[in-house]
Amino acid sequence: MNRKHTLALTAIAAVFLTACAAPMPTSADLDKLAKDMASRSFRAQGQAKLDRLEQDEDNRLCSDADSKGVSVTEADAKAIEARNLASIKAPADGKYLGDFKAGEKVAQSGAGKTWTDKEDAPNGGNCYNCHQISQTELSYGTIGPSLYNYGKMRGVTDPTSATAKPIVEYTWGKIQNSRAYNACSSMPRFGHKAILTETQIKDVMALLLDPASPINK
Amino acid sequence: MNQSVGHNTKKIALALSLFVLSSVALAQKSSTDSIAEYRAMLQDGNPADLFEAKGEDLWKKARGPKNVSLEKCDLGKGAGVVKGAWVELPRFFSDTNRVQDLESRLVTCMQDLQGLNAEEINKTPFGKGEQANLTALATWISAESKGMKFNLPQGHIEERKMYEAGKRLFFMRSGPHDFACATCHSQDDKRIRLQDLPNLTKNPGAGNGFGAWPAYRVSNGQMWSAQLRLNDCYRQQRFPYPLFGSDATIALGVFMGVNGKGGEATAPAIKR
Amino acid sequence: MADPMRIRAQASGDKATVRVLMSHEMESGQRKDAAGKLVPAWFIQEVSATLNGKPVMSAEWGPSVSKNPFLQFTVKGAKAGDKLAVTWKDTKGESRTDEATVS
Amino acid sequence: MQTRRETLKQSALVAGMLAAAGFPQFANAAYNKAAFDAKTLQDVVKALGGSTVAESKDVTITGPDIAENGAVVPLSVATSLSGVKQMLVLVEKNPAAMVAMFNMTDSIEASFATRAKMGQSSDVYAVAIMADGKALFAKKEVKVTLGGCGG
Repeated sequence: MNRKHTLALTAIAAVFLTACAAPMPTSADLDKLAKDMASRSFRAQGQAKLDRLEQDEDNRLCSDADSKGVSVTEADAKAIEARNLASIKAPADGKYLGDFKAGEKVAQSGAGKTWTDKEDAPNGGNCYNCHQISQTELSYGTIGPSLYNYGKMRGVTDPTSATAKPIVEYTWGKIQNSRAYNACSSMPRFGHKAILTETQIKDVMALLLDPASPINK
Repeated sequence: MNQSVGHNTKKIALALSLFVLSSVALAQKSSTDSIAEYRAMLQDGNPADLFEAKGEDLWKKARGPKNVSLEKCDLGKGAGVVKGAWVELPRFFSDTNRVQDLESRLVTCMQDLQGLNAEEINKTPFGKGEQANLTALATWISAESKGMKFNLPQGHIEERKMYEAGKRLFFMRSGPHDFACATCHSQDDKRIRLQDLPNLTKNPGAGNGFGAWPAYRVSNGQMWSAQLRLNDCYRQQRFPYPLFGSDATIALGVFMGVNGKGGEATAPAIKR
Repeated sequence: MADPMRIRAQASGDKATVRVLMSHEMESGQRKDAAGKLVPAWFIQEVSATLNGKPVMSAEWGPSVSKNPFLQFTVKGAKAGDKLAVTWKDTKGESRTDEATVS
Repeated sequence: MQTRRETLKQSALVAGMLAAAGFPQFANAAYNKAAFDAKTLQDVVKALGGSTVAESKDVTITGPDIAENGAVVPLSVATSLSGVKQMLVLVEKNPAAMVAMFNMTDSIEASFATRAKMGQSSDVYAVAIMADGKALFAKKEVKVTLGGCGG
């Protein structure tokens, strides 16, 4: 059946099914309906301004696929990953790891960027919301994989060594911008979207990769 | 010889790691069980009862500039019909020509019947003045449908359009954290911290999740309406502030409620 | 005036289980408000119950009873139709009494 | 069936009557401030005029092993012993230890349930103050966790 016929048939069916009612709008019209609805249903509050409703192209593609229950096309996925990868910068001083104790604090905190948060207060990493990390913290989420023994399981004994370099760089990149490696990852892009500072990211890196970190014991 | 030692060491290491893994799993299971036990202990004596009683009184009491009660309010099943109304909301109302949820419909009644100012009520912060009354009313009205099955109408085209819009809003990733409702609520058996996350795209999650609010929150001792529950989701999603009774919040209600069709209404529940 | 209590009194055998929910802030005096100021203590201090007018139970509470308090106790010799009344009095001197019929 | 509204009206009436009678059940009640200010089990017992303090299998405390929220921790205290004067609920690490004190009469059982706020993980106690001044207790640990997303 060609497209023209299908359309004609659908229109007829719609007339019969809904009697006098208007037919259901097309998917594209419904996209617009939802967008217009969003734009008139919110107001700015605190630091949460209305520009937060404007999706970037990555979010638009991922949301569209999600709502249809499919994955983004391979071409879109590659494009998303490529442009997010390009945003990742190595630490200016070449040091990837900070203080694991400070990293635990960042991982514990779910604060930051909501309309009730102060703009100048430090943001949290929300890590425990989705991941198991330290074995002593029982209150952890399961949306992401467990990160307990993250460095140890990957054989990191000296994070500055050449053998550890690939995993150190990957972890750095993943926290900076998760979509460089997984186009529609659910994980926030902590560096790219300026949620965490470079120091905070280094501290979380230490929590995950420092052999002295309690999670690698 | 050397090889054999290496082999044994490996074996021991494996045994040890299995031991660590299983003890982690055991500890986890017991903490999850303990939390379930804690929640069960709270079921008897839900302070939502206090709000329910207040809501029933408010429904029957003559109030507002017109000094009338809400007993003639049409919640979708005819004037004054309360039982079963909540499990069919949000739905289309021809007098307002829009799809309304319980709370926005109550505001319509408070304006039309009692002469209260809808715009004022919509602007009032949650838990204050008429908003506190609205939450109490919603608590009682939902309780009158307790145990009934969700059956939101989808016969009107506006109801179907709201479902489709709600679906798109549910999956809309945006804001600094790229979060959508779906980030937390589109998979089975997930947790945020220790909190179980209902999958709101299908049952049983949709019925359980959508069907539990209004609920009493033990963390702050407040009664939370469905609108406030959504409002706080959007806060944690790092979105801007959703307007009370706005179409986006109602569309999400339609999406969750329709997905929860056949699920049992448990509101008013008691929640963390 | 404070909102009413919810009292359920259920007889079983020769005794009745009484469950009470009270509407009260139960401010501990330890909490700070949004502006960082200490919220003054304000909580239910005395609770008592009568069965058909005769005192059966009295209690003293501190500030660490939870907001919107729940209380359960068991009255001996209570039967269906009996009147069970509960009274609370808070640190501001405000009080409230509600009554339920044992079922 | 009585509607809630009618119950309310009645309650208001009862309240009026009791007020007129001057709350007879409160006539002798003097709030024991010292006991509610005490920091430890021993000091609470002392403030109530008790003597020795001992653990007892005849006293029970029921509560969750883990509380998802410290704002509401359900606790039950009970004893099968006779000759009980008062039943107490204590949270050791709260700023003041005693949560509630129930005065026994012949008309009630020595079994009470309430809900307590807990600032942190702590031992919780059920204490029975006996007519002879002895304080018998049972204790258990309740862990308080952070349940939500912490935002």
